[in-house]
Amino acid sequence: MFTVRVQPEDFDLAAEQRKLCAGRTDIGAVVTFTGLCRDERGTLAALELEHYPGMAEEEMARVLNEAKARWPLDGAVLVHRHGLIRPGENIVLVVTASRHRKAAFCAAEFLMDYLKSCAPFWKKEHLKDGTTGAWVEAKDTDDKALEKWSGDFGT
Amino acid sequence: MFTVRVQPEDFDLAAEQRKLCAGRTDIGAVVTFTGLCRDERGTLAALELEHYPGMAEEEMARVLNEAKARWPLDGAVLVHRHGLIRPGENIVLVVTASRHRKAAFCAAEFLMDYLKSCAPFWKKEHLKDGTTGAWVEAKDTDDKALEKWSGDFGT
Amino acid sequence: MSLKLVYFAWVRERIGKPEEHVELPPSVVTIGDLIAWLTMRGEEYAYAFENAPLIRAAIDKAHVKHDAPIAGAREIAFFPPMTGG
Amino acid sequence: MSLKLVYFAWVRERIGKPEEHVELPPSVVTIGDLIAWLTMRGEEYAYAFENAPLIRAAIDKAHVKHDAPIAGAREIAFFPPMTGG
Repeated sequence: MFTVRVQPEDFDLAAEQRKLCAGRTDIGAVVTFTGLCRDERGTLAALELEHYPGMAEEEMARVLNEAKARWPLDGAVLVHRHGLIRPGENIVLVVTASRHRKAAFCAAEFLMDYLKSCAPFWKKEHLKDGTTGAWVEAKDTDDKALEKWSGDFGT
Repeated sequence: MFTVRVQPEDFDLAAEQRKLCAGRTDIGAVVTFTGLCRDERGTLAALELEHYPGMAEEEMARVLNEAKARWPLDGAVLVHRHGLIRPGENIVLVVTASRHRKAAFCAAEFLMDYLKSCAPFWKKEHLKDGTTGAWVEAKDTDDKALEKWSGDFGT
Repeated sequence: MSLKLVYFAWVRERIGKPEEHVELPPSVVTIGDLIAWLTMRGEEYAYAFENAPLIRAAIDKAHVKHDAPIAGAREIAFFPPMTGG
Repeated sequence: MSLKLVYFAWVRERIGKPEEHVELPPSVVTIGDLIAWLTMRGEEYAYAFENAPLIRAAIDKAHVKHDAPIAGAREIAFFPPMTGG
């Protein structure tokens, strides 16, 4: 089972993993990644996540197909939320299932690196003092994270 | 919060992740790894997991401390089951929480590689025809997986 | 050539609208040409595209570079580098 | 020297017991010496340790190599390569 979703509501990590594994005895490893809204400075009321409807789903499906071509995956789920998300809440979920742990780990990390740099989502800060803060800036390290997938990769 | 447990009963992935993140807004990434009992040939009734009580917990705590020294972790959980485990059931859980996704991914993969090769657990097959099968043999690839952690590592 | 343009994040905020329909002269062949053409339309566009190389573009919901031809496009999007995940 | 020995997995099955207490002569200094001494005790030990380099050992619940001295040990374990996880 391979699924991609963009939604305003929260997701259920355990339910997604259960659905992937239901009735199967050939899956040996499941890796999940949950990205959460952080507030290190204590000034953030919420992040507003804007997205490009249609393209967001298409890009997520594209990177998922890329991961399927690279590793022997038995299932995967990508869920990305949009709208207002408060500190401590979930933003993004990646679940990968495979016979082998190495494939599940590599695919999950690959999917996150690509989601960060290719999926059309943008974060804007809403501050506790009622003002609207800045748009979160893209990080160089996110582009650099892609480089390691351009040559050899683990299997 | 850093926790290590060896137990016969199943674990609750979502509950472990919730406990790690409860009341915190500084965690940006949580990675989980679930290792499951596989039955590719369709002949397995169950795996029997034997362990060395005391040493199993000590080794798990030792590799967890090693991971804490290498990456900026905000929390981690290691749970390993023992006893009879049927195909499709959970065997092992690793949860890592960090500010940054790279640290959470690296630490989770490191912990699994070390658990496989250093934690005193052994698997024996019980077959559907009522006979006792072989002890599962250790894999070369598990020892090789350790090599990549001996030099430089991601942060 | 008639085209739908869509804008996101601070590109949208600077231009002041989420989308619009435009009629393009035949001289506009690539994404880069389109950015140059938009920049001439007013201050809000000049502000949005002031650092043009930074701006990402998509044709019909697929990423493209600035030298991509726009012939046949139905919808072109402009947005800042993405910050999802 | 008096010592508790514990065995796991097929080492335990081959020796036929999970643990025992032994009195060691002073000539037994290292883990390797202990394996050689055990191997002389009977067929079941010879079978368990027939591929001695493969066998892992722990002193007081910490992994050690075969050249590790056993002086001061309270509990020594022997087991096959681990297959957890």
